Amino acid sequence: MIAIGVQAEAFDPGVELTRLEALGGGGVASFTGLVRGDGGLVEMMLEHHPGMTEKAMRAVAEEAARRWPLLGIVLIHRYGPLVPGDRIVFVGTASAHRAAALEACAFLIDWLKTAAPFWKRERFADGTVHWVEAKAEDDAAAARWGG
Amino acid sequence: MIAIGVQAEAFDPGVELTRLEALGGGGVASFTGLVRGDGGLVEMMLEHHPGMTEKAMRAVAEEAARRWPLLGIVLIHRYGPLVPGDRIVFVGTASAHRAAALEACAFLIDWLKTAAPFWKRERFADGTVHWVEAKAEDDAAAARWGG
Amino acid sequence: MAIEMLYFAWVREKIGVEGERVDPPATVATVTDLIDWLAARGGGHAEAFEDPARLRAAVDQHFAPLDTAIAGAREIAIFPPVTGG
Amino acid sequence: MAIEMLYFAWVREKIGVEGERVDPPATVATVTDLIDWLAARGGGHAEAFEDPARLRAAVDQHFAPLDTAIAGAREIAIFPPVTGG
Repeated sequence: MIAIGVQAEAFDPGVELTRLEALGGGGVASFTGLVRGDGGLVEMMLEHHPGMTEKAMRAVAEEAARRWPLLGIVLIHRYGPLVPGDRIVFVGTASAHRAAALEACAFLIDWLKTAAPFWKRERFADGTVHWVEAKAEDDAAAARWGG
Repeated sequence: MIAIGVQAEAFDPGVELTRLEALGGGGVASFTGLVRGDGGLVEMMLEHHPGMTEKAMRAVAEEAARRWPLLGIVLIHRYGPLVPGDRIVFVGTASAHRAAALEACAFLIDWLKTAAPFWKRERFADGTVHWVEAKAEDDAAAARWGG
Repeated sequence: MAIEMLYFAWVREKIGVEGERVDPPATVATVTDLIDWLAARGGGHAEAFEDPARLRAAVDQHFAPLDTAIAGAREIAIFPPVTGG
Repeated sequence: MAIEMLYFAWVREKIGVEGERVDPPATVATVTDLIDWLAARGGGHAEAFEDPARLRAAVDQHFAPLDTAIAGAREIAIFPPVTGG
């Protein structure tokens, strides 16, 4: 099972975990990324390439399914205006092997950061607005998985 | 925040994730282990050492907190009679760093398997009953994290 | 050969449009050529495309290095390095 | 020196009790000595402690190798390797 969500709407990690648990693998891992309020951030606007995003996310999921024995993958990424505390991204995996579930989860979030066409614009309490710069460490994190 | 649960009662991963998300770190990872129905398993009985279990789990959590920059750790382990599909164990971590959250989560589940005093007795549809044997691969998984 | 251009993030903001249809001459062979050709228009295009090292591209909805040939491409997106997740 | 013994999993099942109070002689210095001394009782103890390689111990609620000295211990648990998680 591969489920991809690219959506403005909020999502519920508990509901997604329950879907993955129902696959019977015995091991479910997840990562949830949320907006932090650091430095007086008041809004994070997520922009994406609508024609491409879901395909890019599916390709990342399919790569994970080739590398690990997974029963299920859920990838959800929101776009639009978000505020501190809002969930941005969810990665969930189900497997009969706990290491496979956890490693695939780490792989998926690392790859999503470099292989899915999203951009973040931050707005702060003092009126400053800027686009988040890509981090070399994100490229390095994705590169450690090879291929 | 370190929260340890040793309990007969069921737990809700969604609720635990929400507690971890509220810590403001921006990254929350989890692993949930469930009873599999392989081979006609009808019941898994979890026995533990009541005087020791919570202390052992807390020691594992404190070790993770020393190794990674974590804002929160939730460890829950059930005991008593469980059936296929029941959740056995939950590990959740919150951090400002996704790699820290995910690595600590992997460390915690690997260490729980070898450092928490639980034993599993399986009962199958054909009437067979046996105690689950410890796996050398679980010792190896814990050992890869070093002393 | 008409190409549908798409712009995202600060590239979009500097150019001032989300996209446009362009029809470059045959001498424009790669994404880099296309960027240079568009920058020559001046204004927002010149500003957005000032430093190609800060730009990335997708050709027909697949990430592609800037030296990718554009022959046959129908849609080309230009944007900063992605920052999702 | 009275010690509170606790047994878990198939060790408990073979011995037939969850725990017992024992008072070994001074010659019983380590957990291994204690296991041998209890096994000498025969019956369930002999059966449970037949193969010490399959046994693990906790002394006063901390895992301890079988060669750990038991002087001063108040509670010693004997059990198979743990299988939680």
